Amino acid sequence: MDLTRRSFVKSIGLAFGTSMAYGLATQSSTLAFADDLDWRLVNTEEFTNICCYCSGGCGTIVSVQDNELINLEGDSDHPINQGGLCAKGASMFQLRNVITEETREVIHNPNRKTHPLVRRPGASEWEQLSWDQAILEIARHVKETRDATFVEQDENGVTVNRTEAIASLGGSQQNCEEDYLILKTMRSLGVVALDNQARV
Amino acid sequence: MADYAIFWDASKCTGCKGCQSACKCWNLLPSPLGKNVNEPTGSYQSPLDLNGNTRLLMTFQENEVSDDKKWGVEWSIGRRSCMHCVNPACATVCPSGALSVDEDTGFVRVQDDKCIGCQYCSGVCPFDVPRYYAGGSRINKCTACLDRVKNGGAKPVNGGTGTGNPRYSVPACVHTCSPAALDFGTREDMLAKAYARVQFLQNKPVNPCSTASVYGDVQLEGTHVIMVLKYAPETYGLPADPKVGILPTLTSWMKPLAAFVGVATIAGLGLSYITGLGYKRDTLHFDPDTEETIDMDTGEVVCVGDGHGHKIRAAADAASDAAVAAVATVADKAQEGEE
Amino acid sequence: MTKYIQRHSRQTRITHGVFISSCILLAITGLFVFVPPLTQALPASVVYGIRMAHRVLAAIFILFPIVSAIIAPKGAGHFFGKYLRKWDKDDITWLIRFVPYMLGPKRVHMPDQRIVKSGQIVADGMLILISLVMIISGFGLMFGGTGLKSVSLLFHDIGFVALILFGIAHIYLGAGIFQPYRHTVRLMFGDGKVSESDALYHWGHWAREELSSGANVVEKPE
Amino acid sequence: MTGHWCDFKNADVIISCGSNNVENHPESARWCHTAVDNGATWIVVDPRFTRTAAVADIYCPMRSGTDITFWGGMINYIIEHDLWQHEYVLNYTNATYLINPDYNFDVTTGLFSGWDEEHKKYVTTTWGYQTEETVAPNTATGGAFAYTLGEGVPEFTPPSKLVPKKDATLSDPLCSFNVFKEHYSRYDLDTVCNVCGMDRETLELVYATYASSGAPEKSGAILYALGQTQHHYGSQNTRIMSLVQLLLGNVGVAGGGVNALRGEPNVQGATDMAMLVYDFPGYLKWPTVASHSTLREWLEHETYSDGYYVNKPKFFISALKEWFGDNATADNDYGYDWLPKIGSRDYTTISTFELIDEGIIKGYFAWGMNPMNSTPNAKFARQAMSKLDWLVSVDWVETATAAFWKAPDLDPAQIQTEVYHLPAALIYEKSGTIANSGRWLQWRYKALDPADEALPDYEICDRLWKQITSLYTDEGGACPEPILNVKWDYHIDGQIDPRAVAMALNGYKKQPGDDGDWDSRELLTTFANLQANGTTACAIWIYSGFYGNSEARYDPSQQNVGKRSLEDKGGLGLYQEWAYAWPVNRRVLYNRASADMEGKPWNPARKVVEWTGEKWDNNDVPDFVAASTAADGTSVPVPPNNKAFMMTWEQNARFVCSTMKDMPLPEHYEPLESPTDNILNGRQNSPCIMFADHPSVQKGDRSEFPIAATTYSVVEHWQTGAQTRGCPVLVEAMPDQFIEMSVELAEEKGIANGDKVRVWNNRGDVQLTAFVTRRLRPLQVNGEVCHLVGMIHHWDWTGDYSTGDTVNDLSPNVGDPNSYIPEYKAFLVNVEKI
Repeated sequence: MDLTRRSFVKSIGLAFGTSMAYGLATQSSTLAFADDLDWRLVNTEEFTNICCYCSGGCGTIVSVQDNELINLEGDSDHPINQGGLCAKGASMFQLRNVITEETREVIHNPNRKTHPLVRRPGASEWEQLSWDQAILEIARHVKETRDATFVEQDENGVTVNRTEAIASLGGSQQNCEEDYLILKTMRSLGVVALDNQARV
Repeated sequence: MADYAIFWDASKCTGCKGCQSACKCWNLLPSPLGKNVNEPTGSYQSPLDLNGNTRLLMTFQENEVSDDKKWGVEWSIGRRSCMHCVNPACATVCPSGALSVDEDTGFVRVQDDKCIGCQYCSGVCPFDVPRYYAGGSRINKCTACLDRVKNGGAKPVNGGTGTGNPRYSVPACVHTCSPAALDFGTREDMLAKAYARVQFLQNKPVNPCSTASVYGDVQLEGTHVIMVLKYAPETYGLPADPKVGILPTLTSWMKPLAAFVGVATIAGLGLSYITGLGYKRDTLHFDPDTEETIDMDTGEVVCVGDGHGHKIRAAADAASDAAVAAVATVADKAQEGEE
Repeated sequence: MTKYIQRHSRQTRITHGVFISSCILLAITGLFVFVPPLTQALPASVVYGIRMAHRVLAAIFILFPIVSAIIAPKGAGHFFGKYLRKWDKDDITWLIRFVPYMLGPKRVHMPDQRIVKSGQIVADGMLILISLVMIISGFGLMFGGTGLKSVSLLFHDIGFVALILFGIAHIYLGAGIFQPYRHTVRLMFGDGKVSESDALYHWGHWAREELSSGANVVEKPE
Repeated sequence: MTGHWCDFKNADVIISCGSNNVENHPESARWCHTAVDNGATWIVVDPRFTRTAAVADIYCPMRSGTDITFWGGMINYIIEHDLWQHEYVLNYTNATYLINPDYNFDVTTGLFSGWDEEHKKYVTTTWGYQTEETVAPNTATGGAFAYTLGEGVPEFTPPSKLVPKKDATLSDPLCSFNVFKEHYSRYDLDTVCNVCGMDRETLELVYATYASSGAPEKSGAILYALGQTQHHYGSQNTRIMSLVQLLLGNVGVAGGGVNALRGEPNVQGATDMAMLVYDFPGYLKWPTVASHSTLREWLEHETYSDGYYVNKPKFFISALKEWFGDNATADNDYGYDWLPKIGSRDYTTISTFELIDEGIIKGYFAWGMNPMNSTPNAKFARQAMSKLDWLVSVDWVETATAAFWKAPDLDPAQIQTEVYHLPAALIYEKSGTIANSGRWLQWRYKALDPADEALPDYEICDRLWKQITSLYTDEGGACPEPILNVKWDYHIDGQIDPRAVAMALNGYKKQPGDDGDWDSRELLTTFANLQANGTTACAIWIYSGFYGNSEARYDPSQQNVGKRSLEDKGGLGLYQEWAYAWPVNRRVLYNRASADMEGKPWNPARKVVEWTGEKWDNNDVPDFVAASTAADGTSVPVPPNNKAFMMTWEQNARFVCSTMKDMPLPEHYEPLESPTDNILNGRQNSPCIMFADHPSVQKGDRSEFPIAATTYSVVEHWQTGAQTRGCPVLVEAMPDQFIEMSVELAEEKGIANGDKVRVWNNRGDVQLTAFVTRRLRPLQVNGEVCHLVGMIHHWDWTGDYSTGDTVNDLSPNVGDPNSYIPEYKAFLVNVEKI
């Protein structure tokens, strides 16, 4: 298993060329340039991904160094977009990182909320809580609601095994594998009110 | 060295602003982070003009036309950024060397750490492009992503040859252009592409565009941004006949003038020095009592009194008294003011 | 024993020294800005250093004379007051003869002069004027909008050209490189005293008045 | 999409109708431009002169909501001018089939035959065919249903085929084609102009230009999006485009197709994966009480009598096997009864808010979705939302849904809902498969760890599932069997892993007792290997083969989904070796129709498939039976026939059809709120309009709200704006929500460009910035001036950088009976300067 995991990681690198080697190969010429020609993508690793906006399926290349995002742009090898990305796609970098106005520093986008939060009934602010606590509380809610509303057979005696009291919405932002897990979770709980963004 | 150019085709540009966005993301240029601080513009264009953090901007202008078949409107979607003049006025006046013509490509390079924030370039640019970035006291304008163009490693996009290097070899805006309205290659190739495109647009069987033209070939002796326009240049915010003002010319004369004046002065003084060599002056002495000025080497009395038949003492006293009185008054007033 | 007249106070000499040092350094640092190829050859950090030095020097250039004038308002008044005198026939004659004199000091004889020569009024006046132009246009460059900047730039450049002309001429004469002006360097860079003979040669009228009053006259061994 | 993005370049005519594609699918511009460079003409039909119109060749305005009239007029024009493709229509469609003699459309009442006034729905039998003969299912060896007799296959009776009567001469007026022709004869040019509001000259130019693609060697592509679908007859809008394409022979060819430009990155995948009330993965049906109370009933109801769907039971049983693993056996109907059955109530998005309001729904999960912004009548929806007991929002940012209690018109102290925000990983912070609009499955590689505590959705789901199952294991509860019998083995090295799920989606040979063993299973390479006897497991049959390389099962780059070769056999931009297009890597659906009855391509330069006289020589994977297996096991080529649409039981495409709930042929009705009367028939709205009688709809009248409104997106923002309003560069590029209006309307209302205006109707009241533009002009509709305004809808009260009012407070919560899509695109408002 270990071996295959490693080869998995390696293949990502091989498939699209880690710019590590590239960085080393071009280091000498890079140094020859003045400051404004400094190359930002030295010693970065590159991964392909697909844009998160419309369903064009445009390819992107994500450049990473020390587990931080350095650059994101269109994949010029991709047959559909050939490197192109629209205003939204070209700004996917900013979903994670933004640039400060005063000092032009790269920081994590403060608009993103990266901790589990809860709003208690009647409260006017969020509270932070741990993942374990959040999952436990949600599982409790699910179980209580399901147990209170679960119907095994309808009025005609047909086995229906459903709860109408829980709804699940979404799926178009997730990957297919995630959709399957969400679908399976919800349907197995007996959820019938399951829908996604197909209409918005 | 070769001469490169960015190609932009208004007939393909959809105004998606991918370039505007990619420019900022690649060059790490900030956008306002405050809440609701961007003013609504009443247009698809935003911000309304280039600024210290915006090097590239899509412009939108609606033109009313009489042809009803076209729904009475032409929509000029333009690209506003540095045109990278073949003879850039900005680089001529730039006092610090921050703006210069890159010899490998012909683009107007920006070394913004050399910029002294003088903004002379802003004053002379016929396209009103360079903007001041107050946060760093520096000028901000399109660099043609020379970092990518000169370092980049891979394949070009949109049919152009790029610089022949592999990936990232074209500016970020060109790379991201979804409708392939932007391209990058040698200026010669891009010009040929532009003229061919204009031919195509003018002769299309459906919706021919008789007003299509190439911009950037003859204007200002040429630019390194070659544009294909569908409508009149003014509708894209471009001057039909861009001109560099008189100031850069005058300013450019100053350097040779300074050199000439410097050399002439030194030469004149040199001549003076030579003629003055060996000059020897007799020692003079003044006898206050007789008021005679005497050449001590010859013993000759050179002059008596002030040489104009006046006594010296009386005049001197009067003059110095007056001077002292005047100064004292001024000084007193100054002190009063301070208190 | 030779008589000397005390022409410039120590404060005047220090003020002048600092002022012209900053002026020369401003010209040099400015030259790097004026001639872009010089800067292009330098690393950015050096250019930045030069640019900052130019600003610091400009501050000294402007502030030092002002501070000096505040410390000694009387002396400042005296210093500038002497340029505001009436002109007489000798002054005109001196100016007319100036160029021939520069090229033939042995043959051309100059008329006696008062505390400052008419030529000095013109030359020093020009230097003061150029300084003002440089200061004002400098402020224009630093704080003006793009339009003002362009105009300021032109004036800063013109000022620089004028400075080359008058500055070098001033050094040539003031430093006593010109043969007849030997020893004048000590007036600003020495003890501020002028010998009786030199004083009578350069500023005849003034020298005789000083020697008559004797207030500023000292005698020193040869 | 029946084709794919790169295929647009092969078109001779492109028509963007109901799609502002260069803005909302910017990458399409490259391919449309390429077509135009090659000589194509690009038409835009839209209520507004959009950025797409700015780059296209012909612009034709139309009133929002009148698409069926526009297309109906085109059908009439094509038939009148005999521009339709005869060989294609007569052979590959049901043109010659005879329709039930009781079929009727009554223009005065606007009703088709079969209307049941009591239940407010159609009985669709009169829309069907006359039957020639009934053929019993063939269960003999080699027959289509032979497999049903195998061991382990659940017992059910396969359907008999009702062979329809046909008239190849088209002389019978009940021929599907004649009924169709007759139906659209009312849609003449002047009527169309009157209803839609364009001028006749432009309309004729558009019709003539587009109809030119009816020449056999020409292809025309229709690009559409939500402009077509978001109407209460949106499904019929899409259907009528299909009819036009069939008439012109544009389905199945390169550069043709009915191309739905889908709006969300993985809406295709989510739809494939059945994240919809009535769907089961792979476009199968989720069990309902009405038609599927038992497994047997499901199989009998869903299995087709002919065509590829004779195999449906194989797909369904394999999916159940994957769902429940070893717990699914032939004896327990493969766990079928554990699946929840849908009753008579509807649960689609619009309905959920009614159900919350009624207290039926108490808990709510929003997975990367933001209904508080995007749902129609959003004001009603957020008031309903406060009645929930609990709400979980899984997202990158604080959406309006997560923060509904912060809405300006709600008081948090009065809201007892417990709300959780769970931070999700960004797309480049996790791995997985995504399906684009062209059905290409592509792998996303994780580039870096999620920021702070964010987690991928799959991990959040896994944690939640484990917690729930452990509660049920420890404490018991209501009917724990459906939960505890689920196979949940998607872990590699003890960690939840999308690669394990990918293998489950792809399918594998199932050995008893091998649940959780991903190391040795034999992955399937095609759904042709699926069995209905429990020996194969496959979560979604259409994906089978996308991740089928057993040699490198943990390496996505060695799977079909990870392919990155730019080889393009045939030069049509099919890129067969790039990623994987479901099904079976087919790039152009219905590609049999790209060739004539002899199997020769209509256009040799655009060969997709070709019969050489001996065998099929293809550039794409054939979408028809190209070979059969002989008794000795060898593959024998099947010569060309007319079965070009093998996913229907007829194996032909349909003009008149009986499978839609609301109409056998698309007919024009006005939007719920319309500025004018329906002049094409006697009924204002479709009789099957959904939810119109809900009190929350508060229908507005044109006397009070005389201005027609529509909503749309801009390229700078996306959907509810939760993501894009979080990107400073996009906020800067489009900082505020606007309403576009004509110069004429602005003058009438005293509004100047850039003014703040109030827009309101019975449902809501919002403030927007006015864009006064020449790109919108008043239309002449039924002899009267009709003003139209358009609004973007990407704002709400959340986000650090830009906030605004919620435009969906205005849109009506009524919908389409087939797809339940809301009518966002046409309603009434009034406007005034603030």
